[in-house]
Amino acid sequence: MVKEIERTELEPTSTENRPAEFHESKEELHSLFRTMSLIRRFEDTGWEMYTRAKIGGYFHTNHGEEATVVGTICPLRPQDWIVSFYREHGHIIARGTDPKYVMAELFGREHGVAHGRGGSMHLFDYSRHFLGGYGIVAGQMPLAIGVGWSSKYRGQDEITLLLTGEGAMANGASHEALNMIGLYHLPVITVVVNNLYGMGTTVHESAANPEIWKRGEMYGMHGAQVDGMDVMAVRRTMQDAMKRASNGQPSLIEAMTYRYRGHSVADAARYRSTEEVQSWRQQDPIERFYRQLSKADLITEEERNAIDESVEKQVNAAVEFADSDEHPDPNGLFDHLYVDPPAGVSL
Amino acid sequence: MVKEIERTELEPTSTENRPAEFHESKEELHSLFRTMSLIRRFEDTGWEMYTRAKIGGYFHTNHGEEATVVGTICPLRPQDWIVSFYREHGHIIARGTDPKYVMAELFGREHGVAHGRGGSMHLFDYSRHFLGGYGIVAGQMPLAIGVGWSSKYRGQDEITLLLTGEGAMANGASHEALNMIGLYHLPVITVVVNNLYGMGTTVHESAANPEIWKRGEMYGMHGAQVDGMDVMAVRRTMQDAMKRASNGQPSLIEAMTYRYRGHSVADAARYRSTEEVQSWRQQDPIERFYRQLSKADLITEEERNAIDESVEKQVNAAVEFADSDEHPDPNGLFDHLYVDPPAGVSL
Amino acid sequence: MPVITMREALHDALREEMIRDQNVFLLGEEIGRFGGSYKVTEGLIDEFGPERVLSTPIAESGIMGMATGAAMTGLRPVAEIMTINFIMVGMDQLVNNAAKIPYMFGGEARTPLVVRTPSGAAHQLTAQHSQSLEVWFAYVPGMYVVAPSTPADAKGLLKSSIRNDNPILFVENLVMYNEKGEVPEGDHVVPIGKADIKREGGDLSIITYSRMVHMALEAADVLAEEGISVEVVDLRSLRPLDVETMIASVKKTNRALVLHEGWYKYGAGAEVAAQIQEHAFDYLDHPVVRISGQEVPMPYSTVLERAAQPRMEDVVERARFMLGRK
Amino acid sequence: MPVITMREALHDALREEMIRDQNVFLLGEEIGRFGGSYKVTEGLIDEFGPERVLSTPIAESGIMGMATGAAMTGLRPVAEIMTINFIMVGMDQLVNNAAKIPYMFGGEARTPLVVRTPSGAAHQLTAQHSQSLEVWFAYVPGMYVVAPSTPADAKGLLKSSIRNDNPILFVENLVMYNEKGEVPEGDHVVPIGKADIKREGGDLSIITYSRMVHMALEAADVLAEEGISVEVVDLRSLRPLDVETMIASVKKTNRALVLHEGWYKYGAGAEVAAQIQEHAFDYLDHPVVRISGQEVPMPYSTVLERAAQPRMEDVVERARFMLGRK
Ligand SMILES: Cc1ncc(C[n+]2csc(CCOP(=O)(O)OP(=O)(O)O)c2C)c(N)n1
Ligand SMILES: Cc1ncc(C[n+]2csc(CCOP(=O)(O)OP(=O)(O)O)c2C)c(N)n1
Ligand SMILES: [Mg+2]
Ligand SMILES: [Mg+2]
Repeated sequence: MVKEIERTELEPTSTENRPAEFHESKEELHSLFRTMSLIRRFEDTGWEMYTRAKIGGYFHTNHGEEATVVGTICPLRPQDWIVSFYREHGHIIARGTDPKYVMAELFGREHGVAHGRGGSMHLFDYSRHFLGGYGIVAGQMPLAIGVGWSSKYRGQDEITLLLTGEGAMANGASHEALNMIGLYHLPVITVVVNNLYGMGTTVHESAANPEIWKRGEMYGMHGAQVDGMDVMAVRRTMQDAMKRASNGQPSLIEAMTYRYRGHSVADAARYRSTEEVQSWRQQDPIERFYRQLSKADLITEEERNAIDESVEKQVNAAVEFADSDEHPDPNGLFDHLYVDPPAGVSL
Repeated sequence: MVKEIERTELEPTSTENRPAEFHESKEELHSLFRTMSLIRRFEDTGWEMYTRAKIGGYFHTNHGEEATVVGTICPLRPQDWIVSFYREHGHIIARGTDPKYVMAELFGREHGVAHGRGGSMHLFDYSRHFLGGYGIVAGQMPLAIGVGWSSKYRGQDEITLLLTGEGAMANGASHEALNMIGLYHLPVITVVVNNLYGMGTTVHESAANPEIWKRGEMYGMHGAQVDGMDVMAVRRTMQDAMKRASNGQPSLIEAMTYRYRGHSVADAARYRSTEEVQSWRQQDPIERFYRQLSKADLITEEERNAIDESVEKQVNAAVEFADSDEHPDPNGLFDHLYVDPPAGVSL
Repeated sequence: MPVITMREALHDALREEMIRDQNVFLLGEEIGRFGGSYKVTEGLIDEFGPERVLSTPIAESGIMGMATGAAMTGLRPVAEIMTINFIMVGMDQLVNNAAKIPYMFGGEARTPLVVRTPSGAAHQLTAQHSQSLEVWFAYVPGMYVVAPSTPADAKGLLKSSIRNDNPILFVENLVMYNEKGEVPEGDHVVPIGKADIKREGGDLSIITYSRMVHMALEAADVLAEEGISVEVVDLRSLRPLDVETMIASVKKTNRALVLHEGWYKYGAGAEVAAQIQEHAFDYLDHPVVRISGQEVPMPYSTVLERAAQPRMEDVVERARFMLGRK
Repeated sequence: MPVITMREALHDALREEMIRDQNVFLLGEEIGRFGGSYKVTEGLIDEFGPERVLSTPIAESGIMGMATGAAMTGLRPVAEIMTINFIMVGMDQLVNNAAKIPYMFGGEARTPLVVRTPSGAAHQLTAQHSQSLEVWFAYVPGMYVVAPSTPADAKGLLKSSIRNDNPILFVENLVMYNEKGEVPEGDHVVPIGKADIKREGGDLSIITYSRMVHMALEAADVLAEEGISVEVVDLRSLRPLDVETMIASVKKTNRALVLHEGWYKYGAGAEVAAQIQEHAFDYLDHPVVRISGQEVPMPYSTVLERAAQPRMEDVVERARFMLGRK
């Protein structure tokens, strides 16, 4: 029953077969590479911790999507905002939140980023303007109207990055959000992480017209499609969109990528073939970036090994922190529910 | 504060300034003309009855939209379905339901088309496959997915006409409906009655991209815009769409028209200028059709007068019928709520 | 004290809070040039401009999501949902986002916002436009649901709501905008979560809110002539629910009648009745009686519409019966 | 009698009704090749093809609207909403269309459809994925809300629901799909609207539905050892509500405890408690007691999640207390 997945034709933004031309400092490039490696490692370890029952609930990883994650989030400035969805471990890490607080959240502990209340789908870091992961498909999208509006209202030079899956684009909330973002010329960049599937459903089974970036026009936005396995291509597309956003033109970016694992830990992903997965793994975003960098003499094997070791250490330390952190106090069950609730009434 | 309304550029489908070429029989043309006149008269009288408190609730009329109504509905075959919204007096009349049962519904009487339960916004005639008027903006649209699907499922050659306002196109339900109609190649023709306003809001204030017909592409549909003040143009566009629908290609038709009166009886429409209203009234769809017909020697003044008299009589008879019809029995308050409810339990 | 309409009271509250706090802004359908479907916001766009009085497309998810996102980033949005009947198409944003964000992010985020919306049935508006759905939101921890019955309460509670840091559904009533009442001058504020005794009495407590408060008061007048002394408890908010005040009343009168628009089963009256039997069981001389709308989608016909709505005569009759008068 | 799981019972009911009636078709997210999020529809696409087992986009308004439109034109759709938490984004179609169409068009249209959806909390799924929202739909005249607790009831009620001509919300439970039970062979049908006494007893009635029936039965076992005889009334549907059966039980035991997942105030238990005090006031030796989930969005931490859910120990303790035992 499984349909052959058509690979969408990409704009020629891929740097794979071009001589890489980097205008960035080596330091910056290493930092991007490190962040991608850190996310990969974090997800690997998280998955393992899940199988060891240290983590529960739904658990969706960014395996395979690291270029899209890092390419869209790392260019942001401190004042910029992010509104994300449940597949967001990598998003908050790319934003700079210490993985130990993220891991503590996955472990459901008091010093997790949501104090153990949120878990995998509901990571949050206000200090980094990371406004959370949300679990209702497309439900996060209308929030971005308000965040973008708020920047304009307060007269601040802030951009909002709205992240969503491609499956979410069939939902009505996506339409209302994008129409209003376009209508009000809000400084919002919507990135559709098109990993080709929403659970077991291909984009060809969920969208009458699967070329999602083309919807930009209908929403009064600039539309672009980018090879989401190429971090530098994503980054450039994002930087262009940021320039436009600051001038009051929102963008809709469709990043073509792939999730290596099932939809969540619970999904064996039998709806797709091993060959399909393998063909995507062959253009692994981390390996590909490594090849680009090393072709341009911007990274050595030793440097890479050092990075790998350092992220391994960091993630192990995160696990240690999480595992030794305290559980929330059950007497605090009603904490955070209301601000200043009135006394003596039934809430 | 009132923005000048930009008139959307129309496709050159208007027959106003071309020598009219009619391929239809005089009888057929007169029937279209008569239906438009009947609707106008019905709305005039309904409005009057409302001011005399014979009718209550919300009351939205098709004044000015007669060409769009008749041009889209009259070409339908008996087996075709209609899903409409609250501004639908003309829709059900164009479909052939006897105005007296429609008027009785507006009067809230037992022999009204919804037995006095529905009123102006909820007209219904299953025998004519008129599946109702609905009051939640865009809320009728998802129903059309199911009606179209049902025709396909039952293997019947039926087309569904889905009618909606342009304001509704900002709502998420429109997106879900159109995407699914396109995705499943359903025999559904969606007609957006673009009367330029949703209550006091112009389409430029509600749509990031106000060219609504262009959304066809994103929904895998044929998109077309038509001069909704020209009944023959609308009719041709509709007939083309019907051919495509039978071949499994849905269409999105945007009919450019204007409502002469306020949004409902309660709305004085102060948000638009008298000049604007006047300029639209100058291309009144009934007068325009009359001029076309008479230029082509297809109607005489006497014939027109006879038609006017006959519709007047018909509408007066409808009022008489409605006014003498009985009120529903208050003991029947729970009738129609459930089919075969179980006895002895609290429903 | 000046006598003003409910509409004016609400309008003044909005205006005063907008003057008081630059972060307060309004959004909703037709609230600008059109003046609001029920004209509550009339004139505000002229005073505050289209950025602070934003007329939106017909997109209730968009509106309530926008309000939530703006609230998370420092603004204090007041959204108008044209009527509560349209809230379903956007309620996910209110229930799954606005009400849960503070808790599910462990207190790291706040969503101070107000959603104003008229509820109730009237004027033959029929099935899809005559609903009382506030009880759904009262079910949701994280929400407040406020529902005033007088211009004074409307003004005072709306001001409190706008200043409050929690997400609030502020329920108005479709047919009360022209009702008049005295409203104290100055910065009149009414605390959220306190029920109000609208009339004192000793024989029977009628516990109610919003428009039905007035039906209760009318019934109390009729019953007073027969020597029955009715206490009318106006809940003013369904969440928080002021159990204390209502129980104190019932302990005094020993009889409770709950009255509201909307449907009977699983309606707001069920919770009130359940609370009363929980907390005043031994004080009750009679089971708690509930009077509500009939359990049908509201029909159009005037005859049927009348039959489907709660009636003052029924309140009087049931009250008599509870007191063994009949 | 064969022992099968809840999942199998539901699956078999769907399959048998699809064989029985060509007009029955299934629609919902991931119900085809993927087999359904909880695998209830597994294999059906192979047997019936993708037209009768339609996997849809993530569009809950689309799904429920499509079901309604199809039902109006002669089909008998069975829609799956992946979990009840996602129903808000589509509920307007169910409440304002499916439930109202028959009445508001004066009986000229019918909407025979079933929306299956799992409700309840478990497995650290957190705030947006751990809700019991069925009470909202039980409030709506025109709807039926059915919620079985055993494989036999699940099969029999699902078959009845598919054959029924009214719009039905069929509430499953997120964590019960692997629960086993005996299911009669053949065309096993259970009538909608009849509560079922799952255990007879004389001292106390526990009135409940869905998964909590099993907690009640467990508590009954514990209490039996202490000589307390508990009757467990499984409502099986919230609308129709079988007031008769539950009142008969309370008149016998003189004590009622209502137990459900979901939140306390304005929860389904409020209606049950209100009905009992209305119809069995003079039989009650104790106020009706309600036990439910705590009024918070469900937290992720295992410790907090446990604290937020109804606990068997609390049922036992409250029951003892009601009987003056400690
Ligand atoms: C409104 C709603 N419907 C259904 C679901 C169940 N669900 C969770 S994730 C998902 C797939 C989403 O796919 P996509 O948007 O492509 O994101 P991805 O998981 O691929 O990153 C579904 C159907 C949900 N959470 N919310
Ligand atoms: C979901 C929803 N929101 C708001 C309303 C109130 N309302 C009724 S009609 C209308 C305007 C609709 O405009 P349009 O779709 O252009 O249709 P028109 O009335 O112009 O024919 C609005 C806002 C509603 N009925 N439903
Ligand atoms: Mg995806
Ligand atoms: Mg319009």
